[in-house]
Amino acid sequence: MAVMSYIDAVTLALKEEMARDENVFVLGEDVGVRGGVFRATAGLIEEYGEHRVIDTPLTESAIAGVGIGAALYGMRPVVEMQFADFILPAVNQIISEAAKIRYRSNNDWSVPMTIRAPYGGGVHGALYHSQSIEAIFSNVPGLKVVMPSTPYDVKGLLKASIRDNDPVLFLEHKRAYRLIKGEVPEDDYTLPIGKADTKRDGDDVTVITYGLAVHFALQAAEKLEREGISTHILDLRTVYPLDQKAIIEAASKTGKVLLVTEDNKEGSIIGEVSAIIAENCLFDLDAPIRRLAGPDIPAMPYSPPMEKFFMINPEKIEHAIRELAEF
Amino acid sequence: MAVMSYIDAVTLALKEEMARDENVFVLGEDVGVRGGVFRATAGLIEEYGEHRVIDTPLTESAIAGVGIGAALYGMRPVVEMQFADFILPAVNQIISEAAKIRYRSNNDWSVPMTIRAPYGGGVHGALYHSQSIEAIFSNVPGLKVVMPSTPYDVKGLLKASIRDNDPVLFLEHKRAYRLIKGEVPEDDYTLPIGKADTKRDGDDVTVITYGLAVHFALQAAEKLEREGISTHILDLRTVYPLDQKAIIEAASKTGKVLLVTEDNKEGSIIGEVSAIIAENCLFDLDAPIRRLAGPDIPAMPYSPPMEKFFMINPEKIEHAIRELAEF
Amino acid sequence: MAKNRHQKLGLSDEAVLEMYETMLLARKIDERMWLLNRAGKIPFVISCQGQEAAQVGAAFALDRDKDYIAPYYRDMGMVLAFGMTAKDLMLSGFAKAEDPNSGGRQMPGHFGQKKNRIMTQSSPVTTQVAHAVGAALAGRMKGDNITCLTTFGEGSSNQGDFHESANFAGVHKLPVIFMCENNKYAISVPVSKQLACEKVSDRAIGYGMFGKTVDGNDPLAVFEAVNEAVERGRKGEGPSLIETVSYRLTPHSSDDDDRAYRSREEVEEAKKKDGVLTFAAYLKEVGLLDDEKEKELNKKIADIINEATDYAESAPYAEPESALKYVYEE
Amino acid sequence: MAKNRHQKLGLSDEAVLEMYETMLLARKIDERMWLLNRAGKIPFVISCQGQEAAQVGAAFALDRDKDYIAPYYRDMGMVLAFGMTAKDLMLSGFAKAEDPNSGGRQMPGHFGQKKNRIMTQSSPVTTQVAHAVGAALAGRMKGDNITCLTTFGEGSSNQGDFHESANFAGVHKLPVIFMCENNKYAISVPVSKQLACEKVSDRAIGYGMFGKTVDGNDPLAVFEAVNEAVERGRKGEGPSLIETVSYRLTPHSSDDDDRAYRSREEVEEAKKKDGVLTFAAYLKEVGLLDDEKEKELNKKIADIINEATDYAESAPYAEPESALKYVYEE
Ligand SMILES: Cc1ncc(C[n+]2csc(CCOP(=O)(O)OP(=O)(O)O)c2C)c(N)n1
Ligand SMILES: Cc1ncc(C[n+]2csc(CCOP(=O)(O)OP(=O)(O)O)c2C)c(N)n1
Ligand SMILES: [Mg+2]
Ligand SMILES: [Mg+2]
Repeated sequence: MAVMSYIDAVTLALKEEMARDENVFVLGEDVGVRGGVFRATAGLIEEYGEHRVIDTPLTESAIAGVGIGAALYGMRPVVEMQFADFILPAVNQIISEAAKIRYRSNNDWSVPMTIRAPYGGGVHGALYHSQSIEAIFSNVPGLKVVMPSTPYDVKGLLKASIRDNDPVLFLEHKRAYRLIKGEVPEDDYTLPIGKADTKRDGDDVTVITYGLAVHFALQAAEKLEREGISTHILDLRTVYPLDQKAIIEAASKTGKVLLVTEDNKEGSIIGEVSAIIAENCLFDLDAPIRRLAGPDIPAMPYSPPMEKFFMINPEKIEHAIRELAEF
Repeated sequence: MAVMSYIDAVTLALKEEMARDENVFVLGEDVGVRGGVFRATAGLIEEYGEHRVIDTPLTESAIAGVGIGAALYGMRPVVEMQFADFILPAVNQIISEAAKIRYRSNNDWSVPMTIRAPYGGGVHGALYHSQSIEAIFSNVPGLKVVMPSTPYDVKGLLKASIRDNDPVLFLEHKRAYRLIKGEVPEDDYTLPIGKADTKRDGDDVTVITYGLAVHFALQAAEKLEREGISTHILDLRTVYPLDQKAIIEAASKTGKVLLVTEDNKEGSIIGEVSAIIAENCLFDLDAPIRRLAGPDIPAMPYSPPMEKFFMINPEKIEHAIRELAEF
Repeated sequence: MAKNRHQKLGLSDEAVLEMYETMLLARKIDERMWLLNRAGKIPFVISCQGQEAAQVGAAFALDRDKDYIAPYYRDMGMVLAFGMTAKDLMLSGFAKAEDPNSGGRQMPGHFGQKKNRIMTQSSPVTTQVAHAVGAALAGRMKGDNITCLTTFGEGSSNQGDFHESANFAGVHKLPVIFMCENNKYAISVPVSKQLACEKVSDRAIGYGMFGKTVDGNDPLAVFEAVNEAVERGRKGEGPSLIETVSYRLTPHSSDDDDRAYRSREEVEEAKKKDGVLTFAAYLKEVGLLDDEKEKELNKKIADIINEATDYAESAPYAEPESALKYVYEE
Repeated sequence: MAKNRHQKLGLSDEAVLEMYETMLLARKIDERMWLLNRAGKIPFVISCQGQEAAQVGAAFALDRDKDYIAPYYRDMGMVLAFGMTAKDLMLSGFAKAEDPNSGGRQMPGHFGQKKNRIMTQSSPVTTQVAHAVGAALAGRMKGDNITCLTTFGEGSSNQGDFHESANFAGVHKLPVIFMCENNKYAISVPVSKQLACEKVSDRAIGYGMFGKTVDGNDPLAVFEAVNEAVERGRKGEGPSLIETVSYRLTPHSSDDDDRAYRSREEVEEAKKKDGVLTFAAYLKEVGLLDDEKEKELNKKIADIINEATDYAESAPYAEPESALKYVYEE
């Protein structure tokens, strides 16, 4: 098994899927000659040519819409949105079209399309290069929203997304791209979309989170272990539709739940996680369901002190777990 | 006090605000000569002329964007989206621009704009003329989302929205337009944005909801009263940002909470309501927090049996309240 | 006898008669739908009336066994030409389970049928334009020599999706035909308040594509323009923008009342140029149609529509719980 | 001596010298920012280099005490001409509390300053184009006789918002100037993969507006075209689309490496036409500038930039908790 970075796992999955199935192709802004502004598609145009690695005009709605049309025709487009923040002009194509096509055509047509987009903060990206945008898409039946935290999950879930016969929004944390490294098997594996994953077993407090915050939670848990506090960590991996069973089990296990997201608090997807718990295993709880999230301000500012103030980090999580443990 | 329909309260509020402040103007598709496809702007062009009641080209993103530009200049535009479903092409202008302008300019610029849109189902509108779209906008700091249930609230809240110095998304339930009638004072009053309202006092079960479902809940409550079940009904009125204090009080009061929305269940705004309760008054609860919502399918179908299957109605609410009461 | 125009275009007598029959069938189904709506039997109608000539003329210029269409809600003439039947359309009008477009899930006018390469449509206007471009791109990648034609109203030609899609097709020189059915109104808004250009086809040059405006009441003129566009596409010369100018003869939909915003005189004036009438006159002039044949044709169409209506009316709705199906692959 | 072109345009000697000074100031601030970035002192730069001539030429054609601009991230030359200072720009580069654009909340290049009628910008491209149209509409409603100019790149001219906004302005005959600064690239994507039209101004006819393509390295040519557009707008003849063609002399931003997608020869070739150089040459030819004066000017500008840099570097950041302010009116 090779150790690789989160972004290299993206590239590897794309390469392997393009080799496996000639219907898979990539389109987006700067994905070709430039290999993507983060270099996630580096090397693809050299390997597969510009008819399968398409530099598009600067038009997100058309990128999504053209992808949909190609998918309707039988291809498996993998669309890149350069930054998740810039997916917003494509919302109509994604929500009104991609997500509703199977349903509205009574199963006659389908859209096997993957939309990749780098999201998340902590990269001096300011208001429009730092946002978490999953909540906008996490009330859209017909769509799946995948947000992996490790290189291993990236490879397995991106391959699964590309092979899925429905549209998948695949969100990659841009701070994780080079920060997070991990072992990735060489073989061709997929991981199930819609399944959460226990990233650490513990008894005192359950943390449910996703994306980069999984790593912050793991760091906090390690530290707390030395104090005798045992933390259970569930990584949602797919944030829509949620893995209700795994959430209920993880919450019931310790009876003390901390939900963590990097998104603004109100209306984030952890509200739904909380509601699932409150609906299904309320009497297993020994403490209020605690949420740790970004403040309710438009997005994180550029200036370093303000950005830091916004971001989730291991210390904030550690503090919240300790409070819950002591509750 | 005159008894009038929900839609007439919309028209009245628009008329009065246009008379009060010459900076208020209306723009949208068919709002002028046609008076709106629902006739919400009927009579305005005759009274205020086509420079203040503007029939725009069929371009939602430009309608929102031009409204923003006019607001930056010092006007108070009231934008109509013909159907809430068709607001999606304007999401970028609303979320990236209107909602973030005060913040990103460090209070230098502001966007006093109201966006009105008819939403909701039960009108044979099928997938694209029936949707609840509030969840998309209920994770957007800088924006306010108002969803009144009665003609009285419509008038007071629409006037407050137009006078607000920040962007407000004002969602009108299209089935309520002519179905719901109520008393509306003749005088010039406003109601506070961000405040929920108790629509009925009760002791056994708390229902928290908004929009048309408030009326369904009231009907159910009346029926249940005869069985000796006393229902407390809180109308959220503003769904973003939520009135946390009122939610906590209402939930604590009975200890049994039913949350109702017409939206798809997963990711709807009642998930956030549940999370607020689970975070703040968990130990006041005597039953799991129950949610009643539309199924997680793209939107309600056209065929009457399937539409009915989707829609919330008094019977479904009654059933859920009774179950909770008996818990 | 008048000048025979269709032979010069390579259209046989049978072909133009079939064109006329398709136009007339569309018109008559549409008229029946209004009756059913006014009788309270179907909740909604949105009409093709006034645009059948453009729709059918265009469809006949395509390879109807191979090419793809991404039509819009008025294109009943076009989908009939592409293989949808009166029964299919009536099933959709009545929202019955057997409706091939959506199983009764969508309103009528939201066409889609994979077996006939009619791409599925939604209500938000102009989204389909991008799908046509994507299908053309995919067709080229797969080495299929196909053309995609997509239609939309003149109001919809102002949506961002039109611009982005046209530009994409222009850059990639894709065989897409963008056909704008200009019927002078977008609900109540006249074209003068929608567009500041003289012709919608003036926009073609901005995408480096071929553009042409033709009389949308004349199926032969539309056939000719679309035919030229098809050939350009096949030769690798890229997309075209064709504008067909006619008039919306009905209110916007069964929910609209057009008396609020346009005069009866204007509508009556437009009816004189109605393509269904003028094309019948042409066929008579060139000796392909006479009163007798016309009567027979009307009878045949009435029978088809009656049968379709009866069938659809008595067909079952989908089960309520079936609303839960097909959100994702099953 | 060479032909004096500026007098014919109604520009005084002082005016063209001020234009040059503004261009040079922009260039030098930009160069300093790269140095600061490479020294690890500021995290990000996005450049005006190669577009100063167009920006300043356009600004000088406006009424800088009355008109509104909705610029894009490269428009340092334009905002300087509209009253923003070197200090303001450096405060933004260092993300300090006093930055008038955003108080350090936004990246540099996201201009906005109400007192100078510079409308606030975001990162998603082309949204500002609609705001300019809205401001022009509002200006007319209030009876103010103003012009709004908005800028964007040639890649951004493909966004739906450009099309919808241009159409809106065309229909309402609003005094808006849409100025496309065509610098041949959108990050790595060359114009040939962005657009299929020959000139961006070919799109004007589709909105019934005046269109013109000019040399973006020549501030006088840009001044002339924008001036004509301003006059049209004031006379009620509606909006204009002006394309200024030049070249992006730097990588897209400090995060980019342009060697991956364009040759050094191409860049060197373009540098020969650099407007800052060619305009200096013109001023020398007409006797308004000589080596001595140029040296003085450079000295003056260096002093301004040094002072601005020192000030900004030592200025305080906003308090962390101040991030919570101004979400809504307070
Ligand atoms: C995005 C969007 N906005 C608004 C509507 C509501 N609407 C339906 S049809 C229509 C007018 C369309 O006019 P045009 O494009 O000229 O087509 P026509 O109906 O005249 O054939 C409008 C505004 C819609 N369906 N989609
Ligand atoms: C909606 C949106 N999509 C993508 C981006 C990322 N992006 C920033 S600048 C740029 C290229 C812009 O090119 P052009 O419009 O030609 O302007 P230039 O930078 O060349 O001046 C891209 C793709 C963005 N800012 N906004
Ligand atoms: Mg029309
Ligand atoms: Mg460019």
